[in-house]
Amino acid sequence: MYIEEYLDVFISGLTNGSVYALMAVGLTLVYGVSRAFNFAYGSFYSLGGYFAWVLMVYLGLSGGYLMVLLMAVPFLIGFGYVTEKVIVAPLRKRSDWEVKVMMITLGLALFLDNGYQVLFGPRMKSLPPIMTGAVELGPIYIANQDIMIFVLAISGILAFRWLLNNTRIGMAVRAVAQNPIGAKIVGIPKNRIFAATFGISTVMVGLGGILLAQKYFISPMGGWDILVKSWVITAFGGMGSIRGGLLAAFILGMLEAYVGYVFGMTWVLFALFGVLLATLAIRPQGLMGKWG
Amino acid sequence: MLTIADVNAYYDQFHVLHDVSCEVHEGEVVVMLGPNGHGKSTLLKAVCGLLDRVDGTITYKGQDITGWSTEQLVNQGVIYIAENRELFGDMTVMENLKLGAYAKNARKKEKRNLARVFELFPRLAARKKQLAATMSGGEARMLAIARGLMSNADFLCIDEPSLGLQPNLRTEVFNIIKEIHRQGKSMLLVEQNIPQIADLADRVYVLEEGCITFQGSAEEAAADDRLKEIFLGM
Amino acid sequence: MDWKRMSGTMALIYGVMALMPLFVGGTDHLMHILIMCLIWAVVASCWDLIMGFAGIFSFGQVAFFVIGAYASAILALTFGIHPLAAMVLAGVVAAAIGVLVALPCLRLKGAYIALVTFAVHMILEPFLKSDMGRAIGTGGSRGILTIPPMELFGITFGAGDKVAVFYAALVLAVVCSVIIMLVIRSFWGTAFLALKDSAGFAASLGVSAFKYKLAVFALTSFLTGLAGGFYGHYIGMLSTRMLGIDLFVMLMIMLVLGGIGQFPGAILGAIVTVTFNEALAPLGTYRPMVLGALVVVLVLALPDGIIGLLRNLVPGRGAAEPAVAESTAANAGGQG
Amino acid sequence: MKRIIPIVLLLTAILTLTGMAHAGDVIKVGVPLAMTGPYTDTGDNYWKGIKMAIDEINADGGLLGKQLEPIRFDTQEFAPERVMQGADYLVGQEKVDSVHAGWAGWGQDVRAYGKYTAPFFADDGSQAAVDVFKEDPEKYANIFQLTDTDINQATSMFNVLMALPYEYPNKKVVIINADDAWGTGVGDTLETKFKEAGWEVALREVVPYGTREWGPIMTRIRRIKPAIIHVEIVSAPEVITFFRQFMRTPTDTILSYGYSIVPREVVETMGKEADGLIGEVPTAMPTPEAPTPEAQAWVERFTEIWGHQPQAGSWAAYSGVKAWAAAVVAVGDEKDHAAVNRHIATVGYKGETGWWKWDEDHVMRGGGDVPFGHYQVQDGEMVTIFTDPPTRPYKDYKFIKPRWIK
Repeated sequence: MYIEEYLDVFISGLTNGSVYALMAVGLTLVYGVSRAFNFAYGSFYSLGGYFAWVLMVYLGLSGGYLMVLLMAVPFLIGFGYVTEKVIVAPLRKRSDWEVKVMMITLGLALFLDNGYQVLFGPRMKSLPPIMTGAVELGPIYIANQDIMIFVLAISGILAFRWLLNNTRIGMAVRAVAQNPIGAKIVGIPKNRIFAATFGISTVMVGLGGILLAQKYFISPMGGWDILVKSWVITAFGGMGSIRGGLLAAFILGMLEAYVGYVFGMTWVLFALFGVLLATLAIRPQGLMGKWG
Repeated sequence: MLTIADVNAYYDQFHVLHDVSCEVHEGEVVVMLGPNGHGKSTLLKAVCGLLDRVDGTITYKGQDITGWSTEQLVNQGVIYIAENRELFGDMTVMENLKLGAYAKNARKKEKRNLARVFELFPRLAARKKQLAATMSGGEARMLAIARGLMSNADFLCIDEPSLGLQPNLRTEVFNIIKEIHRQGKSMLLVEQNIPQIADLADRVYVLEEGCITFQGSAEEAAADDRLKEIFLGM
Repeated sequence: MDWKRMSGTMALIYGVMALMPLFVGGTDHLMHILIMCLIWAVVASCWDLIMGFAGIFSFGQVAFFVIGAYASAILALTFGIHPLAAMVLAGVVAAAIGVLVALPCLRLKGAYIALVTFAVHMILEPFLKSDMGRAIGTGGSRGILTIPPMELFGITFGAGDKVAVFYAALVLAVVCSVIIMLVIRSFWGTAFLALKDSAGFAASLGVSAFKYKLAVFALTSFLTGLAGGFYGHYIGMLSTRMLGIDLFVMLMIMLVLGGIGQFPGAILGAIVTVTFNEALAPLGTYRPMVLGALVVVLVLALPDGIIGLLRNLVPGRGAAEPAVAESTAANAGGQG
Repeated sequence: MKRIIPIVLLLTAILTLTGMAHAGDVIKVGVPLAMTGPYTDTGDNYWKGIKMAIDEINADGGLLGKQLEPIRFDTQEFAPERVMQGADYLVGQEKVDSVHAGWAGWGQDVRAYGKYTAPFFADDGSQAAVDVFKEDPEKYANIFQLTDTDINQATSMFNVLMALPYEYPNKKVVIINADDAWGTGVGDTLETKFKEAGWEVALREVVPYGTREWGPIMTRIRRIKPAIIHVEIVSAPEVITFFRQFMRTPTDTILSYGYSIVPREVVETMGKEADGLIGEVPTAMPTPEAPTPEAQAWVERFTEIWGHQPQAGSWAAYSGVKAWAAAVVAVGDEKDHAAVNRHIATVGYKGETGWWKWDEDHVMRGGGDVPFGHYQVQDGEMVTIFTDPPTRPYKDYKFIKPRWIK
C-alpha cells in the first residue's frame, strides 16, 4: 500500500472539491430560486479571470489579490444583475421560457467567449501566484497556493452561507426558493430577487475564476469545462439544494482524483457521468434535491 | 376603506368573478361567505394583486389600486393571508416572522410588531426556532396570521382562517382575529361557514357562482333562514 | 397551426428549395450550403419535435446525428452493406441508443434530462477516440476518411455530383418532415400538448406519458441517425470534430429562429441559419461573436421565431390563435 | 408566406455577389485556417507566415506582374463538412490558384482539395493524410505537405533523446499525450520505439485537452521515478500546469515536450523557469542563430513585422507560398495547375536554408536543408541543440543538464 500516495491524492481531491463547491453552489442557487439554467455560467468564470488579469497585469495596479477581490465583487454582482434583468427576466412570461433561457444564455456564452478572444487574443493569460512555497509534512507536500485556494474557496462558501442565513436579502432569496407564492404574499419583489440571485451566482463563479486563473490560466473557451462540471455537481447533489451541491462537489472532486490516480485520466469523464447516471437512476432528484 | 366595483376576474382561462361589487369600511370586519369554488378566494387574490387579469376598479383609501403588484399593496398596508398558509417550510418561526416584515414600511416597526405578535400568539413565542414545516395545522395557521401582522398592515384579507381546524382551535383563531380587530385593523374574511358570525362580523356578503347574492349586516345574515341553513351551521 | 397551413408552408419551402439548383446548380459551394440546409432541417425538426412538442429537454440531438453517421459508415465499410440499407440500419442503431438513454431520462425532470442527454454528447467523443471505438472501426482520433458514397439507379450520390445529392437530400427532408407532421397532427401531438400543459390532466385522459415519450425519443433518434448516415455518405469522411460546440450552437439557433414548437418553423430556421452563417463569413473572427449577439436579440425579439413573425405579417385563417400559453407560463418560477 | 421567396432569393444573391465583387489582374490565393474556436492560435501563426510571403511578393511587383490577393476562409473546428465547404468555396467558387493552409484536417483536407487541381499546401504532419494521398497519387497530385508525418517526427524525437549526452539513471519512460490524432500518433510511435530499445513504458496516459490538474499522475510519477517523461499536448495551459506541478517535487527525469514546446506562451509565461525542457519542431527555423545569413535575415524580418519570434508553422507556411510562387514563375502561367504541381514535386524550391524537396508522397520529409529542429529552453529562450536526421549537434549549442536533476 502507498498510504502517502493516497493522502497525496486525497489532498488533490479536497482542493478540487472546494473550488467546485464554490462554483457549483452559484449554479444551484439560481436554479433553485428561479428555475433558470444559465449556460453562460462558464463564461462568467472566464469573466472573473479576465477582470483580474486586466487589473493586475494589463493595468498593472498594485494592491494584489485583496484589491482585485474588493473590486471584482461589485463588478460581478452588477454584471450578473444586469444580465438577468436584460435578457432573462423578459423571457419569464413566455411559453417554453426554460428552453428559451437556456438558448439565450448559450447565445450570451458564444458572444462573451468570442468577445474575449477578439479583445484579449486566443492565447492564454496568466496571473501572478497568490502565494509561493509549500508545506512539507514528511512525504506529503502541499503547495501554499493550494492551501490558499482551499481557504479562500471555503471562506467564499461560508460568506455565502452567512449571507443566505443572516441577511434580509439572503432570507428573501431562500424564501423565493422555498415558496414563491408565499414570498410574493409578504411583498418580496420576486423579480429583483431573481436578478440578485443571478448577481450572487456570478460572484461565486467569477471568484472561482480568479482563484483558479493563477493556477490553471485563463483562455477564451476555458469556461466550458467549468460549466459542465458545475452542471454535473448540481444535478448530482440535487438541483437547488445547496447542501447537496456542497456534498456532491467534494465527492466528485475526490472521485476525479482517485479515478485519475488508479485508472488514468481518460476515465475521469466516464466515471463522473457513470456515477451521476447511477445516482439519478436510484434518486432522480439527486442526492439531496426535492422535486418541484 | 376598500371599494370593489364591477370586478371581473379570470383564473387561467376561466371567468370566475362576474361584476362583483362590495366594500369594507374603516375598522370593519366583513365576512364573505360562499360555497367552495365559487370565487371567494379569487376575490381576495384579485384585491391583493395575485391574479394576472382583473377588470373593474378596486380602490383603497381613495386610491385606485387596480393592477397594483402585491409588493406595492403590502407596502400600502394590504396583506393577504392564504388559506393554505404559504409558509416557508424550511425556515424557523422567527425567520418566517422576519420575512413578514420584508416590506419597506414594516421594517422600521419590526421590533414593536414582533413583541405584539408574540403577545397575541404566546404559542409562537415558545417555538421561535421550530421549522415551520414541522408545525401542526393550528400553529401553522397562527404563524400565517402572525406573519401577516408583521407587515404592519391596516387591512387584512384572510382566506378561510378556520379551514381544517379542530373546533377548539377554531375558537382560538377567531378569538385572536377578534383581538386583532379590537386593535383597529380592518378585515375582509372569507369563510365557508361561521357559526359565530354575529360575534365576529360587522357585515356579511354571500358569493355564489361568481356573483354577490346577499349583502347585509351580521344580524340580518343571522336572521336569514337560507343563510342560516347553508353557511352558518346553526 | 392548422393542417392545411402547415402542409402549405412546407410545400412552399421545399418547392422553392427544389427550384434552387436551376439557379445555382453549377456552383458546388452554394449547392453544398443548400444540401446542409436540408440535412440540418431534418435534425432541427426532430429536435423541435422532442423539445418543442413533447417538452423533453433533450440535448443529445448532435450526438444521435454523429452516432448515425458513424454507424452507417462503419456498416458500409466493414460489412459492405449498401449505403442506403446502412443508413436505415444506422437509424435503428441511433433509435436503440435513444431508447437506452430515454429509459433513465424519462424519470427525470427539465434540466436533469438536458444534462443526461448532453452527457451522451460529452462522452461520445472520448468513446469514439478510445480503444473501444477503434475496435468497432471509428478510426480513433483520425476519423473515417473513406466512406463510400451511395449509388442508386446508376447515379453516385457523392460529393462529386452535388445536384444529385441535393435531390436525394430533398427527398429525405420531405419524407422526414411529413412523418413529423403526421406525428404532430395525430393523437400523439394532442397527447403531447396535453402532457406539456398538465401531466395530471393528461393522465386522466389515459395518456401514458412514459410510452409516448419513449416513442418520440425513438422516432427522433431514428430520423436524426438517418440524416447522420446520409451526411457521412455524402461528405465521405467523418471525425469527432463534429462534436465541437459549434454545431450544437448552430442547431440551437435554428430552433430559436424557427420558433420552438412552431413546426415547420424549424425547417425555415435551418435554412435561414445556414445561409446567414455563410453570409456572416466575411466577418471572420467576429462572426461567432455577432452570431451570439444575434441569438440574444432574436430570442428577445421573436418569441415564436420566424414563423410567428410571418404569422403576424401575413394574417390568414389560422392567424388569430389566442396566446393561450401566456397564462400557463405566467407563474414563472412558481410551484417551488 | 409569399414573402419567403424574395427573402431566399435575396440571400442567395448576396452570397453569389460577395464572391464576384473582384476582378482585374490579380491572382487569388486561398487561405483556409481556423480563425475562431480552439485552434485560433495555431491558425494565427500560419497566417503570419502566409501574409508575410504575400506582402513580400506584392511589394516586389507581384507574381507574373499580378498582385496576389489572399481570400480567407474560417475552418473553425475542422468538422468534415466545414473542410469540404472550404475547398468548394475557395477553389470551386472563388477559383483560387493555390491554397495555403496549416493544420487543415489531418486527411480530410486531402480528400476535399484533391477533387481540384490548384496546388494545396498543408501542415498536417499526419500519417493519416499521407495514407489518403497514397490511395491515388494521380488524383491527389496537387496536395503538398509542408512537414513530415507524426510517425517520423516521433522517431526523430526518440533518436535525439537517445543521443543526448546524458547518462539515464534507469530505463523507465512515462508518455502522456493528448487524445487527438497528432498526440496519439506520436504517443504510439514513441511507445513502440522505447519498447524496441528495451525501455519500460511505466505509464502511458491519454488525456483530453483542458486537463489542468495533474496531481494524481504526479503521484504515480513520483513512485515510478522515470528517466524520461514525454508530454505531447500542443496547448500551453496543459503543459505549463504539468511542468509547475512536476517541479513541486521533481524526480531525476528528462522532460521532453516534443511539439508541445511550440506554443509561445510556454517560454513567454515561464521564462527561465522553463529552462531545461526539451522539444521538437519540424520544418524548423533554428534559433537563436539561423543556419544561414538569409535565414537569419528572415528571422529578423519576421520579428520586425510581427513583434515576436517566429513560431512553428510560420516559416513552413511562408515557404509554402514562396515555393508555389517560384513554380508559377518557372511555369509562366498560374492557371496551368498541373505544370505548377509537377514543378513543385520534381524541382522543389530553394529557400532561406537551402533546398526544399518533396518526396514521392508529396511530403516535405525532415532532413537535408530542412531538418527537424530539437530545442532546449536555455535562459528563457528556445535554443537549437540538435538537428535530425541525421542526428547531430547544432553549431556550438550544448545540452545542459536540467537544474532539477541531482
